[in-house]
Amino acid sequence: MRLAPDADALEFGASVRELLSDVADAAALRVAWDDPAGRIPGVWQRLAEAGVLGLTVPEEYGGSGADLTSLLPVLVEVGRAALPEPVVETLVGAKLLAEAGGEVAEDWLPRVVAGEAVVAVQLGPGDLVSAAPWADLLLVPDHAGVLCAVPRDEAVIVATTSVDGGVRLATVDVPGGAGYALGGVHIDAAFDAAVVAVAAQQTGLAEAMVAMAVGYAKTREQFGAVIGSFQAIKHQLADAYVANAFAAPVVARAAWSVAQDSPTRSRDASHAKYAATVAAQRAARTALQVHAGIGYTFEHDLHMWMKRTWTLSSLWGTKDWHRERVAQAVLER
Amino acid sequence: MRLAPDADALEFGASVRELLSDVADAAALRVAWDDPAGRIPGVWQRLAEAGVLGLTVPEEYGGSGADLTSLLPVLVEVGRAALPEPVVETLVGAKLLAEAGGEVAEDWLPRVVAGEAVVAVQLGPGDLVSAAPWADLLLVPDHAGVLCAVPRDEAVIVATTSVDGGVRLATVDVPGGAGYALGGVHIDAAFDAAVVAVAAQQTGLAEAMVAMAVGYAKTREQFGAVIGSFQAIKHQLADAYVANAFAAPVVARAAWSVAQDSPTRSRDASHAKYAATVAAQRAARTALQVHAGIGYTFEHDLHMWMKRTWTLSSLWGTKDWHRERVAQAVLER
Amino acid sequence: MDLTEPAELAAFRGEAREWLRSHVPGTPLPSLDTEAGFAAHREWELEMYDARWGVVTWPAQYGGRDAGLLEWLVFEEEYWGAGAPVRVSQNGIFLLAPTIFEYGTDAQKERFLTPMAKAEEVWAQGWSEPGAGSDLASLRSKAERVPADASGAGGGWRLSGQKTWSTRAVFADWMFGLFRSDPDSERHRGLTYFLVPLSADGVTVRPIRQLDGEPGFAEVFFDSVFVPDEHVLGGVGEGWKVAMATTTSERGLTLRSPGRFMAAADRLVELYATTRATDPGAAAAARGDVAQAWMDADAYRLYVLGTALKALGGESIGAESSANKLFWSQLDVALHETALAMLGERATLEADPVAGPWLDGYEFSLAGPIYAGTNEVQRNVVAERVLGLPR
Amino acid sequence: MDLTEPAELAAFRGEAREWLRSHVPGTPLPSLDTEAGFAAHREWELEMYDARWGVVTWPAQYGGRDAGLLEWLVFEEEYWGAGAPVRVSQNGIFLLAPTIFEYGTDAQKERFLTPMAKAEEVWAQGWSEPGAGSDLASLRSKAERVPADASGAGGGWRLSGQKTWSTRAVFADWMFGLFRSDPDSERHRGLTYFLVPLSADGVTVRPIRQLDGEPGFAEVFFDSVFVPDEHVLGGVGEGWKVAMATTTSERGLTLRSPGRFMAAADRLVELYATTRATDPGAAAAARGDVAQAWMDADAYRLYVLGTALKALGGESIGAESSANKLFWSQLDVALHETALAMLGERATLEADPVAGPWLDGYEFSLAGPIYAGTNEVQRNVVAERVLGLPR
Repeated sequence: MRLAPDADALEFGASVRELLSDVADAAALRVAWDDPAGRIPGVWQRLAEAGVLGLTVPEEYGGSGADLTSLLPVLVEVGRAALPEPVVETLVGAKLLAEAGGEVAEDWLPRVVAGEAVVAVQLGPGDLVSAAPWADLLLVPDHAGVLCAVPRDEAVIVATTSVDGGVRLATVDVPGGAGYALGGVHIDAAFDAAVVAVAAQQTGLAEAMVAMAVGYAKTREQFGAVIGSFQAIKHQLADAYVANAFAAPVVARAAWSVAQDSPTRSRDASHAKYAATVAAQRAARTALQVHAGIGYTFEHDLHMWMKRTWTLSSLWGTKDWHRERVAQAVLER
Repeated sequence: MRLAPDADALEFGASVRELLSDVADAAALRVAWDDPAGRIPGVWQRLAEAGVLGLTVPEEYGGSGADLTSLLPVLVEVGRAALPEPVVETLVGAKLLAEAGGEVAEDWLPRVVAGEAVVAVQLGPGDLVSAAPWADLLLVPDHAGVLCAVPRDEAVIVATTSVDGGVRLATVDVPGGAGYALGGVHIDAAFDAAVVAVAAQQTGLAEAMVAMAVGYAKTREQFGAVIGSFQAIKHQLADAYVANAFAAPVVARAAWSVAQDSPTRSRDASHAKYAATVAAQRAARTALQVHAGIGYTFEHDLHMWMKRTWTLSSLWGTKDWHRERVAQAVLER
Repeated sequence: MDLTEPAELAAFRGEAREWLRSHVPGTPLPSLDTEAGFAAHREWELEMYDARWGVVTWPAQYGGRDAGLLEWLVFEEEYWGAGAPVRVSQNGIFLLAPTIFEYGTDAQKERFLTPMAKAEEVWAQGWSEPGAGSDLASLRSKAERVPADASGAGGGWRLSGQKTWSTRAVFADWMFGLFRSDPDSERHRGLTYFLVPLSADGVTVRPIRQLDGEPGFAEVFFDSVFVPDEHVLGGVGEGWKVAMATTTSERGLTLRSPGRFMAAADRLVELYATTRATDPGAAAAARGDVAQAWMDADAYRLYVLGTALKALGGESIGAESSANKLFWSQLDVALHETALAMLGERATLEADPVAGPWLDGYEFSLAGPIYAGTNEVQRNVVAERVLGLPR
Repeated sequence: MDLTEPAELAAFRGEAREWLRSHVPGTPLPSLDTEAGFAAHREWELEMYDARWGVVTWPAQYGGRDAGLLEWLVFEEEYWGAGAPVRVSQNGIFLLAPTIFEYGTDAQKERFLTPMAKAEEVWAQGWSEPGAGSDLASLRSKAERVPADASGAGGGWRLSGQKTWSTRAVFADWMFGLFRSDPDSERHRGLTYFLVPLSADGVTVRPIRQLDGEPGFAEVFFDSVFVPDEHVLGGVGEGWKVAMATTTSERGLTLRSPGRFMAAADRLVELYATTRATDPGAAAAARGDVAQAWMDADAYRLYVLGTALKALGGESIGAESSANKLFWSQLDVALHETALAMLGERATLEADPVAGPWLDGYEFSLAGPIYAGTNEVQRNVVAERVLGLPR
């Protein structure tokens, strides 16, 4: 038995971590936030070259056909870097395209793998489509509720602005006749996969924020001592660490349930999003309180991680929504 | 305007505090807990002589006819002392008897004032009647739901044991024809009055437990310092203090609303019980954590205050029940 | 006990409500963090001043109504209940003015109060420094003596150093703050309280963008800025004592009036009602928290009322202000978290007419546990001064 | 990643479940805190030992099954899931035994392990002292050298002092604990780990009634109690190092097996179902907390499983044990608070067939954040050893 990604997946995650610290550090993030496009030039291509964008794509289409458990380390790094790129949306969308197969898959998947096409998906509750303004292809339900693959120029995309400068949200409408109906796709499974992928990102975000706060607490002096020596600071950070340390295995188990399409897949996915959201929100609050004034500024990096925490908490189902889905599974059984 | 009991009420409360520290200290409490009767011999008489038992009784029956706001200081002291005596039940019952008037009032109220009769009441949700095993007269609904005055020998009292050695709980059944139906009584108002009276007791309990923990934290040494000098202890105690400091005015306002029979009477009473329960439970948890091992023993006094907190939290409506009653008033308006 | 509102107080409430109903801008003013918005807020203050609603607690001679604490609480309830603009002058009228009334010379009162009340002169605070946040007493900005000339004129001080987290400073005209006037002094000793024009030579204001990206506060650099003796408030070297008057009121009753939270709680109740129609699940999950937020706002209102009545009864208000700050700052964050939970996927949409204001409010609430003494410091104060635990 | 239970493990689970199903007492044993109950629990341990289910992780030669960590976790899940009795021997088999296996002489293994496993000899802990709780290193109970006679026999130690919070000590036969063998030593140095028969001359056991009124633990007084050299575990003066092996396992995986909390969470789910029928309002208010408690128990199970798999993979388990203790102790209290909230007015009825066990469980859970190192100490450990914050 093993409740952690395999060694090669961990290694791959480490390499992506290196790549991102290289091409997507906080400075690069700031540029992206100030840029109307909201993305870091070149990073998408680097992710493609690294093989990240083909992870969920079967080999016949040029990908590596990995399952969700192998994706976890990469997704944690995407979170740790607060990366403003549509990784989750594209990976989940690619999986759906592969399930649909046929022409649409042959047309699009190689381009996805090559980093030439971004995919956005609308699954589960809610009307907002994350990454839609960036997407070349949208997988969204038509008026009849059938999931369709819609090229961006055929869709009506109404973008809205989030406080998180590293995401792009929109509502998407599919005019009658537009797009291509997707058959043979597992929409609910895809939603659960997205939920777990986001939860993995959240644990990465939480790790990053706790690390930032610890670093600051080790250097900031008040009352003649570094504030990290005060119990009030220590205990807040310890609690934030513990919350995230216990969310991680829940996320890992959920990835396994998704990969195995286990009967508890949806319950486990919701548990993961709930636990990871609680942990990330706690890490954000704690990190801000430890940084105090400086953390409240736009100049300091922390706010980009906090705001990503806010968006990921609000999208793909809130923690209340997921807790209720767990309750349904556990209490109504 | 004044959001505190009047000076004479405060003075009276202070005198009761003195009386109780005299005749109902922790040592006396232990005796009562070990005694099957569960009460402190003589205290009831002393309370009668002090005029406590006549507070809600109109002067025509030998009482002082005070309103609930004037009772608050006394009730806080009853809580601070974790007093195992049916003060709230008797005061609320006496008020109902006075409202009913007539023979039953003339028969019983003078005896209540003289400390010769204990009254128990069944109002609001729940089947347990607090103090019933001690009561000479029970004010309980008959099978038709009409509130009746039932002498103890006419009622079927099935006592049950609580972990709190200072209370006595029972279910009470009124055989057909037994008792005397009470007319002209304000049952809902009486319930709200009882709820606020219990909330006042809870704030007294919380004050006592915080004070115990502070006293211990000032003397107990570990790691070469008194533990009260550690932030982890300071901050827990500060939070417990704050919770109770903000419950007290809520309880005072509720007493006013009851005394005035204000339209928000029930909402305010429930707010008081909710806030006071949260504060008392927090004080109990904090006091135990600060005392650690010694607080976990039966030898130490703390457990008697903790268990009173548990019973008062569970009786007269739980905090969830009261929060929902507030929600009804605030959200359904 | 008596909670009936006296007739005069009720009348005062009615008058305030009436005036606010007919004068509060129908559409929100532009953000205070923009030049245009700042100007618009100055105009609003002037409009209030002209109607003698700007500084109700001040003496009539300075444009106030000699209003007591209760009237002030009532006015604030009505003010926030009416959805009126944030107060651009608040540093001055709520924090500095009480200190001027207590320690100011007649000349200083004449010079500063009226322009402050009219918002012709908006004040910024100069407390924190990069190295002195929670530990304010470690501040190092210094004031060097400039002797008077032979004629006895020209005496004053040269200020050097840096202040930070100075709210409103980007567009403000003046700053009040502490400087170390005795170079050999340490901690709370040897500090002096100065009033400094931000237009003076040697003053550099660098805006700091806060969480929402707007320049809500600033760093202010002092490069041997001359300030005449007339701009010393209270005695030289008395700065800490003088400042405490302000920071006490800052942490005390006047920092966060209950009316603000009652208004927010009422908006939360409205949000719950609309959410129940659009997203019943989200409303059901939040129901308990909504009730709790409303109760906490109400509890805060009652606690402050009780404290005010005590103060009017001659009792002194001490560390209550720390308990106060802990309670309102936590309730404010929780209240907004509850709103964002109900807003679901819309929670971060800053342009959304419903979500936007809640998001702003949340960001603002996050500053509560930090400024005016972090909550960690406040818990120490409660533990040490109220509960008597050892330092 | 692979979470499929291997066939052998599943078989082991099946065998354990089967045996427990047919052997776990149908009616709960009398309380461990009574003489009769203690005896009944000894018999149950013996019955398990005879079926080789008493000490599954021990080597076969001592009555175990050489079970690995995973089998242990599985056994614990089945054990608590079957509603089996608490383990009277747990101090010995879970805390002392690992230390004996690591530091004990062959003679000590022969002498102590089997009687321990059969519960013929039940062990109590001797760590805390009145002046040494969280700060264990400040312990003062001392051991004075007794030299051997000319023949080299009779060498040993005389123990004096007082231990407290000694669980099970009222009815136990032996105690293991730390004593200061070097009078000039301080803190962690100069301590020695002793095995002491509670029947020895000079030992006085004073029962302490705990929260529930039962003598769950005791004070133990040592008035120059002689202990021969053979009862020193590990080297003289090595006590701290030896003890840490125990306290680490105490705080680590073996202190609170996840099976216990999963079983409690499942009972909570049942209570929710019955409450929904009898008191829908109480159930609705608790719904979220019930789901949360279940999730937390499941998260704890997964965290421990993950840690166990890491350990099996050769990684060392360090401060995980502190994070572990913080998590389970808090989840246990919250889980029981949720149950009591649903029980409403019945919450404190100790004789109530439904409420009684929940009340006992709540009282027991309240000890969690206190014993085996208070949670305050654990947070320090996590902050300092895991996050690297300064002492």
